[in-house]
Amino acid sequence: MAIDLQYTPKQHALRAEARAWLEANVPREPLPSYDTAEGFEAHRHWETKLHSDRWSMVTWPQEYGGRGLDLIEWLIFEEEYYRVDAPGRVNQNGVFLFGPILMEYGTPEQKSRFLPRLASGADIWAQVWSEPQAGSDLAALRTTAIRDGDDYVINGHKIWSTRAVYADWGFGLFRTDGASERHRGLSYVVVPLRTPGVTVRGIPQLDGESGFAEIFFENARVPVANRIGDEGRGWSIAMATAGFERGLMLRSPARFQRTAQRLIELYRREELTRREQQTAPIDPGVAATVTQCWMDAEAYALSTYMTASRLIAGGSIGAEASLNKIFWSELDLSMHRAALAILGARAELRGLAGVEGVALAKAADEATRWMDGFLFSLAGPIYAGANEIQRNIIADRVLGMPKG
Amino acid sequence: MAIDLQYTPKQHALRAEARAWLEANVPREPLPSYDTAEGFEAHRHWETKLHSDRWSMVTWPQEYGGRGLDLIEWLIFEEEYYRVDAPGRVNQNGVFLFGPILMEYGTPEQKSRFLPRLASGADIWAQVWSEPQAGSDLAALRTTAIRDGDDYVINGHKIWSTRAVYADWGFGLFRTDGASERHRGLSYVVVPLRTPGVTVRGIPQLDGESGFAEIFFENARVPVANRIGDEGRGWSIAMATAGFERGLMLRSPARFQRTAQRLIELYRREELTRREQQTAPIDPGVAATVTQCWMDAEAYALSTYMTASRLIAGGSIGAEASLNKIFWSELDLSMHRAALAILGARAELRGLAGVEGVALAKAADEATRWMDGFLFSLAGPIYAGANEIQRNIIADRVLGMPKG
Amino acid sequence: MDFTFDEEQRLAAQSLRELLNDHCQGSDLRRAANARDLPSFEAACATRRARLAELGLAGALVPAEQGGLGLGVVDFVLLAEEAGRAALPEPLVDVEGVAHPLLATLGELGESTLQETLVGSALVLSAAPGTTVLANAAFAQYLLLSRRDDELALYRASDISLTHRESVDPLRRLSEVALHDAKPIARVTGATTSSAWQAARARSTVLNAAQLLGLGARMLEIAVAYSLERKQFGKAIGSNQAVKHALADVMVKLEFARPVVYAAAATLAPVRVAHAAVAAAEAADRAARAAIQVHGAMGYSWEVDLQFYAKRAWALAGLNGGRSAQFAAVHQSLLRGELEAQWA
Amino acid sequence: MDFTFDEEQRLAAQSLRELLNDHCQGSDLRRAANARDLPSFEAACATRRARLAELGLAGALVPAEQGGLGLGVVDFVLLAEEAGRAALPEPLVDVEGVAHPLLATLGELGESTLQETLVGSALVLSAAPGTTVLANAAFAQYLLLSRRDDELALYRASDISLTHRESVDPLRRLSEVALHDAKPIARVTGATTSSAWQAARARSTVLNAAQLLGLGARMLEIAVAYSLERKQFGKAIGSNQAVKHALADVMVKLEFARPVVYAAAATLAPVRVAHAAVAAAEAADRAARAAIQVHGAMGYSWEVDLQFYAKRAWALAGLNGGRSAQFAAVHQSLLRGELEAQWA
Repeated sequence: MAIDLQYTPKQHALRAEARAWLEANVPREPLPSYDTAEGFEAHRHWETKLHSDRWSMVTWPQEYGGRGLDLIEWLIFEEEYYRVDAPGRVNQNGVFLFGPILMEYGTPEQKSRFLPRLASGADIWAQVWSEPQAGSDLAALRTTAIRDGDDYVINGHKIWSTRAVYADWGFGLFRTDGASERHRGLSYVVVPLRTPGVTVRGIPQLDGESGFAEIFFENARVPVANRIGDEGRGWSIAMATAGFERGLMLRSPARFQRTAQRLIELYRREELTRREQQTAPIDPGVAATVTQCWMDAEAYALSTYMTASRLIAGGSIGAEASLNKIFWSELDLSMHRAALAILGARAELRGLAGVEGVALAKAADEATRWMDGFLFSLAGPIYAGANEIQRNIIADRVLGMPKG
Repeated sequence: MAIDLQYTPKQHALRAEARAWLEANVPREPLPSYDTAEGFEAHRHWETKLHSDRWSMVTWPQEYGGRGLDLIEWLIFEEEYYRVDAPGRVNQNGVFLFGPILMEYGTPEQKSRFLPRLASGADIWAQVWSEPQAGSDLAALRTTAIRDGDDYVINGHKIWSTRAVYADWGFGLFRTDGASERHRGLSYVVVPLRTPGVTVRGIPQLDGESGFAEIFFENARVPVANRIGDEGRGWSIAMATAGFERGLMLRSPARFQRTAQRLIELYRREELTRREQQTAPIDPGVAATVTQCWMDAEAYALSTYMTASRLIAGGSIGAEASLNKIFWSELDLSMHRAALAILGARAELRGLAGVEGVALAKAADEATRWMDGFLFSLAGPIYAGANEIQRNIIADRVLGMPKG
Repeated sequence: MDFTFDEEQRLAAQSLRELLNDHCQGSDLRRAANARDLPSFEAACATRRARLAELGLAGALVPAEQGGLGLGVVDFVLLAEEAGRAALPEPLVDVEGVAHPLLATLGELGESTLQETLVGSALVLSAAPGTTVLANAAFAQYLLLSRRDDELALYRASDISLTHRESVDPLRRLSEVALHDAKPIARVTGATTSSAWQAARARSTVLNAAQLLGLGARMLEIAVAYSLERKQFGKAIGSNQAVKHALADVMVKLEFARPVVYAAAATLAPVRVAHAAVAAAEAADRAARAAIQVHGAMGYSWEVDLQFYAKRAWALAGLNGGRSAQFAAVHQSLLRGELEAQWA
Repeated sequence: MDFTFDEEQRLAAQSLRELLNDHCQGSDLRRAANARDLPSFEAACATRRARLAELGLAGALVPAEQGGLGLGVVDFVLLAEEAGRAALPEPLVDVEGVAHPLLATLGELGESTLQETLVGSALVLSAAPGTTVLANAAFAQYLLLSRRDDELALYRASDISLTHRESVDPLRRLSEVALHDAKPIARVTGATTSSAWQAARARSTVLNAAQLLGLGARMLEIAVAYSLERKQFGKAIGSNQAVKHALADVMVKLEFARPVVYAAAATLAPVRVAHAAVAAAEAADRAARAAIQVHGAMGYSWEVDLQFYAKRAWALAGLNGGRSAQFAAVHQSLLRGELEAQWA
């Protein structure tokens, strides 16, 4: 069984099944942004729909509502998902980050309490990691959860929580030993976001919407039963979230291949227009970037298939998480910059979706999608560990270079 | 007198005079490399020729054989010099680095002893800075010149001395106080390279020739009169060499504009060939790079004219040395990479200059020139202070960021 | 050959910078950006508009015999840079750098309008033929618009259909422009008209490049300041080599775009103008990205002033065909063998 | 879908690596590079050539019924990578990856030559139509050469004019090739011939890409090792963030070129092959530049082994049209709308 890049009949069948279901069920019009109240509920509904046919968490075991797919099958599903521009996954933090942790570290009670509601979209989960003074440096966390009888009493200030504005629950690290420092004394705790003492405030982004939130805790009480894993073991549990699967699941190659395809479509359409209008062709720099982006999206996909194959064959993970992070974030930025360059003056227009009879509506919609993607891609090299930190990790851990 | 980018009649006249002289006197065939014995002497002869009509050091005062030109006039002369592909300046270390230092810090005796022979090409000068354990970090120098009566006795090991293989003299820093550390206790001393106790050994480069040399000192004696400036003041004298003029004089914008022009010629010629042969056009990445290189060479020239104007108007120098270093070295590398990409398989051929009737001769000559330029340009971001160090300087001294 | 600005040019820029230091800080921009409607936007800008009018820049590029100051683009380029530095919401560059001198080419036909707009009682803007969206048109009384290159037409804004459109930059009030059957109040045609449009486009391109330079420099300052203030792993993030080198590279880009923009302003040679647009857009974009990334997640939020400068830079980078079209213009010159003749 | 090499593929590569560890170190290369003439060059390489012959790779890609091993390009790609890692002077890739399987397409016409070269008593090389310079031709007894795409001709090397030419890579012995009136000993024409040339070119391109991967990985190792050893300002230069990040970026380039090269070897699809050539050349070039710069002035000298790998990388990057032509090929596919159909 040497290298064989042909899909098996089973894989073809899965693709066909996924394609048929998605084509029948994906909303015809894009849902409103999940960073609005209306859009959030529309996306929650979509999560429920996905779950009803076990498409919500295809890699989860069947007993928890999944299909027990392996990584390559998951890649195939993702390709189909992005092919039809299906909605973003509002519960991705729950599905890909919290769910697997819960399955591994949760008690049977915790699993039956949280997993079904997570799976069905009844609960949407936010991640609650960062604090104002601890960005990429999680060991500097200061928000405390101090034991008081059967409760933890939480005080402090979390920030940059994705989806937290409208989410139901959050998971994160809290300092359960107030006297501890750095990695010690942290515990992994889940917190309802609509409970006394918890104030959630959206942080408007460059695009004007609130994808992130700050969370203020003032004597918020949660039962000790909300702790996942042992007290003081939060750091190692959280680190289990930070590996390859996390990076892969949140940034599946299909997403970048789809963007590259849209970029090529934009490029070819523009070239056609210019030929018709007999104006100068698109500049060679942008032309080269578009080609390079297609190549890089392919390389990312091929690399993922190779890693997935190795994992399925029992291999283990090396530096892929850091390498992937650098590669996809720079690719994503590059694709969006190229698109904005092609759009030229149209790029600054904001969407007019639903405005009838406006000449600019289509151009403005397209510009908005690319500009929002660009703003989002600017954050790519920042969140989930700045690329500079990933480069340090590669140099220190893989190449064996000395710490600075 | 607002911004005026027209040349004055006097500047036009200078250009015309320089052009006429150069066209009449520049050797028809390129001289052999000055990193060979034969080529070195041919270049020394060219220095003498230049000097005979006061074109050797146009910015030097008239009393020392120069023309007392200002910086803008110098730029014009350089443009003409590169326009005709005149020979490289084998004595550039002497003319641009040591000469000015001597005029400022030398005694009348030293000036009359060294300047006329430097000016006429009778003495060719090498710089003798680096040591095996002190690359960009000159303060780590260890070669000693210890006073013994009226002599200094020199012991140690210098390396990466440009032109030293065939040069007559070297200038550099030596530790005259053996117990001193870092910047203190260094003196600026000139050393004859053909004297007992001095062994010069060429370092073959990637291109097989020896542009650099190692110099071993074993109890080499030079008179105290060979010290320029006060004992122990070598560091500040050397630093005076490291400023803007140095970077400018050694890397005049005309050189990069000429390379950009040759690159454009190569590009257009290749495009023409491909149109004739109906093969695919040059890839858009290289096309964009060629255009960008032209722009950057122009930007470098304009920037230099702006700085020169400001200096002539009595302004002072800011971060230009570091900014220029980064800019020209990356530009130079980029131009040569683009040329090699256009040459494709031809790029690996080595020169056949003078081989009659060989079909490949022209292609091989052209390839050799670009490949040698490429190898040289690879060193650009390294010597005269690695670009990473220049970036630190900009961040620390100009942007005011904290030391690491 | 003298590539330095004179005292007068530098003093004019200095005056504008001081005015904008007083009236165009982040808090001023934020107030305008938060305005819900046009009147409250205008109210938020009223003081600054009054101060700007007092500065005496009206008709800067209009010939003296038509009541202007008779200056050249090169005299105006540092002012445009200051406008960029401050992310000035007012169309100083579009009016004084572009529309007024264009209006002046209408001769007697536009004379009364020119006098009215020079004294500041009305605002005139222009848009190259084919434009469908125009910033600040909602504030203008007169518009120079045309469907064709060889026609220049002056309209009353009230005769034209203007519909508000959103820009990514909350301080650029865009209007979709539709001429329908509007009748111009003055109109000229012919070859000189098309060269007037070309000149206007060149001025607009080079002065926008100057604004981008100013924006880039401002974002670099903001990034440096933040890198000194923000601590991570116990030290200022600005002490990291990666941060230092990223910002040093921004400075390199800015400092080598600067002389290109100034030379373009001094010569208005087409290739230089296109080069200026490319270099300035690239430098400003690099500055925006580096600054946002230095700010970490903060750079992504509405709460930092950085956003105003970054968004302006993105908006301006697309004008007059955008960085890509200008790069293509330089490349076309290269293909036509025109680049070799730029010097001597 | 299984994107992993099997045990046999990995073991074959492992054997070659061990052989080259013993016989193709920097000192071995240096001995060959210092050889003044062809006989002393051959003497310097003799032991390694003998060991290579014993490895049993002859006819690796020749069908079993013609006496070969009947393997595919994907079975050979790791071997090519190892050849690159070691900057192997011998034309293992050119013979086993390209010429032998091409010779096999001559059928009966080339049968006796094939048998002679498979047992190692003679060397056969090939060069695509239009080639004027060929590496290692001076060592060959047979050459597959043609003036036209649809013609494949086998020559005795002694019937052809070969003139020694210098390469930037001292370990690549180049010959200028002139057919003049030489008569081939076998010759076929027609459409299948032109597809045989195309297949040979695809194999050559993808296996050169694999060599570039190996070269890049080797240069990265050398750079890391040097950065740990060399001290400046009192600490290993490898502790500088700028050095770390530069080398981390090289690793990113290499690791994302790798699957592209393997996929190209597995599918031989034209766009994948072109993509592989671009990605591997870019990664190797990046590795060469970073390694030379990490070495400081040392990287510029003949004395460090790094030069052998860098020069090989520059030479290979130009073959088969070079990085630029391969990039252009991908771009042309994009313009023709072919790229969207690569998956599913």
